[in-house]
Amino acid sequence: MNEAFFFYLFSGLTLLAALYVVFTKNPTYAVLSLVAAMFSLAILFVLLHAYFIAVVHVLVYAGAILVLFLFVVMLLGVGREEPASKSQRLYRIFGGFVVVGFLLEIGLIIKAVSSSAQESPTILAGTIEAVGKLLFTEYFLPFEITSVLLLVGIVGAVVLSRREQMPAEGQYLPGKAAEGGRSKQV
Amino acid sequence: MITLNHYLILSGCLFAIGMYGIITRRNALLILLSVELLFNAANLSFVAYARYLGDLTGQVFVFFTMVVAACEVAIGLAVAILLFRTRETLNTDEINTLKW
Amino acid sequence: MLALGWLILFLPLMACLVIAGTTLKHEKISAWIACGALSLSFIFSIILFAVLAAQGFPTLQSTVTILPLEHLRLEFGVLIDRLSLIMLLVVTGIGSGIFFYSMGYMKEDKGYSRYFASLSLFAFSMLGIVVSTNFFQTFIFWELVGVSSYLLIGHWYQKDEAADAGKKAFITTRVGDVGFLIGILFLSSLSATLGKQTLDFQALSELLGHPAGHEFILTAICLLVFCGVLGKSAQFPLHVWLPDAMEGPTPVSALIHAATMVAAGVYLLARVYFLFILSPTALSVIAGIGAFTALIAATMALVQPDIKKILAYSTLSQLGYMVMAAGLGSSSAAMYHLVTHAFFKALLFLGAGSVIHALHTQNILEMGGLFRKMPVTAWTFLIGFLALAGVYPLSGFWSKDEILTLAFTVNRPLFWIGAGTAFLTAFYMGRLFFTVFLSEPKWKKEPHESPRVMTTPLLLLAFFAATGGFFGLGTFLHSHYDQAIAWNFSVVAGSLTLSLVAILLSYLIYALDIPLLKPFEKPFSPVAGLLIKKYYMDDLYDVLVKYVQQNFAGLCDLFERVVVVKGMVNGTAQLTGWAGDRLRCLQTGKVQFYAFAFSAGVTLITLFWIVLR
Amino acid sequence: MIALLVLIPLASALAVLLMPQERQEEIRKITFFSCLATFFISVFVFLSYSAASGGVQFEISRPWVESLGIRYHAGVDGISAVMILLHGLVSFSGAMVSRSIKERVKEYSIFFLILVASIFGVFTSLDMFFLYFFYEMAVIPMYPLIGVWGSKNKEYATMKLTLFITGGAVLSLVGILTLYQAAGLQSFDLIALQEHFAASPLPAATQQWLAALLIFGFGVIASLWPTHSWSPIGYAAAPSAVSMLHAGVLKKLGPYLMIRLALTLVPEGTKFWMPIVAGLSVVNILYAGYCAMVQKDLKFIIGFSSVSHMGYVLLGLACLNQTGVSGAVLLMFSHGVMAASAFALIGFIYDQTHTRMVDELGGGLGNRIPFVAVCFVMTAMASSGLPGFSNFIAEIMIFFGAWQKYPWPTLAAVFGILVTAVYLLRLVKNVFYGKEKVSWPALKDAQGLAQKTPFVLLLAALLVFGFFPNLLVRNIDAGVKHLIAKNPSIFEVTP
Repeated sequence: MNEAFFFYLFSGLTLLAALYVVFTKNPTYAVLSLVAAMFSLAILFVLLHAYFIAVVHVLVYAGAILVLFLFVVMLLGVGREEPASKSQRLYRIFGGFVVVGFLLEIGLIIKAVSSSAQESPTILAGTIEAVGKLLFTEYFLPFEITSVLLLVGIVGAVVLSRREQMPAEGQYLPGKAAEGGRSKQV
Repeated sequence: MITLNHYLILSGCLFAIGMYGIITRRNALLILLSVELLFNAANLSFVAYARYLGDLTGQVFVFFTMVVAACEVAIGLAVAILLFRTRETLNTDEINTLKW
Repeated sequence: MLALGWLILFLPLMACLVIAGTTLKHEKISAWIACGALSLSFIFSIILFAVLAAQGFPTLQSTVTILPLEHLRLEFGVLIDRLSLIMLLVVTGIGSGIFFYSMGYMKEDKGYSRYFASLSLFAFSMLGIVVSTNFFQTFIFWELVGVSSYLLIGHWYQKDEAADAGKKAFITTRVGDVGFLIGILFLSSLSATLGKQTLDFQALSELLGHPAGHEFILTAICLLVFCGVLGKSAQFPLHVWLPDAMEGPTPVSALIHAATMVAAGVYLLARVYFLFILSPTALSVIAGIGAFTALIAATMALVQPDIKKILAYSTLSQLGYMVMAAGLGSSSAAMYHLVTHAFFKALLFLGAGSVIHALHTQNILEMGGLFRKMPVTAWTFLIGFLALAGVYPLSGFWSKDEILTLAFTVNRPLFWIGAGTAFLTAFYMGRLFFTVFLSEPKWKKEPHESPRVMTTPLLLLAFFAATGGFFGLGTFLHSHYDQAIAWNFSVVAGSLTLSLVAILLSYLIYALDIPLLKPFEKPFSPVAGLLIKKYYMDDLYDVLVKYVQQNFAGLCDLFERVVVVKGMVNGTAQLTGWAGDRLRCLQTGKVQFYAFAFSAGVTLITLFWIVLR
Repeated sequence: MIALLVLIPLASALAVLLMPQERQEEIRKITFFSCLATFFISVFVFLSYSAASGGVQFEISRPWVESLGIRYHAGVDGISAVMILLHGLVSFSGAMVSRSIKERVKEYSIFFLILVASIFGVFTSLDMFFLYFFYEMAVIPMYPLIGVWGSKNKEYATMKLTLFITGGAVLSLVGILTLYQAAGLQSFDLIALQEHFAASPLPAATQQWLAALLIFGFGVIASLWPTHSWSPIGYAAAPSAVSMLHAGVLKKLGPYLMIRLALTLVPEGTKFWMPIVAGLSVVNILYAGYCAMVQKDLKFIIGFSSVSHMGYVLLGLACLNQTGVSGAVLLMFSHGVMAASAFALIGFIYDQTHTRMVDELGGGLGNRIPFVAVCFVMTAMASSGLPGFSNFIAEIMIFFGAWQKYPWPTLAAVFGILVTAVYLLRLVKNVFYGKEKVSWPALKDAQGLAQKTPFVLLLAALLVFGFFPNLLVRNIDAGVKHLIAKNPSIFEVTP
């Protein structure tokens, strides 16, 4: 009973927050409501006994990613969106159709496969220990690869957002000049 | 009694909302936000399956998803900043250099 | 003994290779190598002849297989019998005379060594045909003769005319070769149906000993093989290359006309006479072509001003005789005339070369009165002239009268053509001789007799041209395929009278300048024009080449450019480009549209999948 | 041993890649010695291939991707022994001729060596995957080689050539993959596949369309009419060493792969298509011959001539009897050497005069460059099928082989030798004979060993095998007999 109550409460909250993200005109509000959605999702995770994931989820999403979003929104000073054009309205209508169709399809699929999905008798708790063990034994290689991926992400972000530094006139950069000279030749 | 289907339907709804966001929003930042919704819809079904199938692998994959999401956001935001710097706008209607 | 045969064959090739490989820079040595090799071949031929004479001329053959095909062996060998022995002697003997003569004639030429290398190659190719044991080998050397004539006629390749003449000779004879090769292909399948696929002469003659049926295919084979003869022996309609081939050095002309190349065709006729005898239809075609060639060539010779061209047309005409003889049923008569003709025609060409060497012109109207200035040349030339005209007792008399007698008994119309040709021959040769040697001198620079190295071959050849009729060659070469020729006094007397009358007439007209021809000049001027223009044959071929062949080639090229490249290739490219251009409209470049399309696509595909289930 | 044929050039390409581009001399030396080494190996392989025992020799087999059944399976049979010799010869001469390349030597050498390696790869592979892999690998370096170092209209030419050949390759790839699936052996191994299909042949209809894919797919690179139009312009634009390799060797991959794949794996289907190939090959011979007659560019003439000669090769192949197929392989060798020599000579002239147009050259060059002129005349003679050169023997074999099966096409093909003689002699006459109408003060004859060797080597090969054809035919026959023994049904084994 408790579980059902919490589930309906927080799933409702999540959906509301998500809808607000999509429909609000103010980007700042959108980010903040996404934070709310993340929190309620984390509680759903707890309901599913995924304690470690729930904590990480809050830390990473709410704590890191969305703060980053907020920074960017503030930094760029993105204001409200302009009023919708004609094509924009078309997108809304047809997008609505597509999305509703998609939802219906998902419902159909879930209905079709639901009989096979049995509840597991034992409840595995997603503690740090359990998840960590799995992560560092069976999924060790993918884990390491994700770390490389992260590194690449960081480097990529740095390179992309760095302001192009033009060498001042007369200043000679040997490596770059040779490079440039060759590419011109080719 | 909350079954797997409850979670899956919730996940589907989240996904559909995210999709709608991607289709309708024109601000690049908000599109990225909607993408985050999609990620979380997927995460939710992962965790739900992990619970109902009794297999922690699902949770491990959520972990990986988060890493990917983090990278995506880092790069995506960097691109957004770059775009704003060169174009002074984040409106996707005005950014159409993909067409050549 | 056969080893000697191989040696005779390969000595000139070795000379050619040695010259080309090592002594190109040393002209004297090159010349001596070439002459030495061929004289050595000549000496070996004499030895071979002597040895085999003691044994009563058995037929010897040795072959090596170059390449075993599935059912056929491509062989290479040496066949020695009466026919090839005589021909070996002629080719090497006259050949060496001409080689030595060349040493004097070609002095100070830039391509001296190259000349002798090609000359040796020419001799080698001819000897290869002579000793050939099978059609494949004959074809090989047939082609080699073609290419060596190409090299020699085009020796002075800087001259456009020479280069063109070489090309013309090669391509014209190759037209015949195409037919020849097809004939060989036919022959290979015919022999396969008769039991054993072979191209060997002896094996074939046994296989074809009892032909049952196959008349049509045999006629076809004979005519196709005869195509090769048409090309090499310059019979109508492939005769056009021979007069042009006069662009080559004079010794080369002598070699082509006397001992090699043109002789090859007639020799092939004699060699594979067992084949031709099986098809009377083919034989009558051959006889007709021979007679026709003899007549038109003799008429063309009447009006030529160029000393070498007159001799060239004379060769054509005499070759016509030989081919006619073969067509009438006697290959031995053809070969007999071939041998005697080789002597006096080589003599005449070398004599002409001597005159040209002295005066540096080929136009007989610019010569005259040389009898005193060049006595050796003149006397030997006189012998050659009389032999060609068929005056008793010189060699030409015997062989020519044998052919005329044969024609008289077998085919009366051809006899009249032959007799007419004999009259014309004597007349145009008289014109040549009297104009050059006995008429008023028209040269400016004092001419002088040629050096010893050139006159010695003249004397030797003159000896043989005079006495060639007394060796009994006709009976020596007689084979059981040939018609027997009965001596007919009236024919002989008649033809001799004709010749003498013609010589007398020409003496009156050209030596004494009595204007006997004046009244005929007017009404016959169109005929003379026709003759000067060589019956427009060259022009006809020019038109064929220039308009028909070139236009067809142009058409192919146009098709290539327009249909294949522009239509099929670039058309495909343009179609692709156009399709891409249309499809490009789908790419709006707007992220939103892509996202929408993507979502809609996923939804639709999922729907499809659900419905399918 | 034969793996070295691929490895040496590849390793050299890698070495060149690591060298600084200023050291051109060293790069040239590496290229030269690598090609010299492969030349020696190819001669060794050819000489030590025992025709008496026949079959596949020098076999190597190493697993590569076991799950898909891909193995590096290499070996040499009678036919490939001859082709390896051809490629060794031509690539070595090509490397020597490449000295005239002055720009971007490093990149050129890398592409050239990759090209050399991959063609060796095709000739040695006995695994369908590697066969196709090396085949595509040979096409790719062509694109930059022509596009960068070519001349006159090179962009169009290289585009066309690459697209055509790749298009053909895609067709044949479909065929190869279908064969792989149809066999169900989980193996690309040619010998295993061959035995499988011999034991349980595919249904006739399947064989027919598979054979169509393979024959017409590989027919593109063999310049089968009407997919030949890439060839003259491609050769015209390519630098001379590349034209040599392309016309000499790469083009022969078409018939070679037809023998290797179509003839061995789908014999009945191949038999079905061969009359059509014979008909098209006659079109090749005569059509291309006449096209060559009106061309003004030397390389176009030789390019069309090579299209024309490929017609003879295809005609021989279409006979499906021992004489014809052996003749076709022999002509592949002979024409390869001859075409290489022709392109090398034209390249030699072009490098100094910067024109290849017959009327711009003006004629009379024989006086100024006698050595090159003599070589060219000999090449032309070889090309027009003169006895003494191995081309003659090959053509005769093809005629004898084809005569039993396709009399009418054979007649047309025999007529083709006349057409060939016409345009080649005209070319020789217009370029080398006659008076010198244009003076080329800078034109120098080939001097020294480095310049003369390629020509002498190629012509000597033609002459040696022209006088002793059995040296080659012995090996070829061993290979062809093996083919016949495997598929007696499609070969004519009657007198």
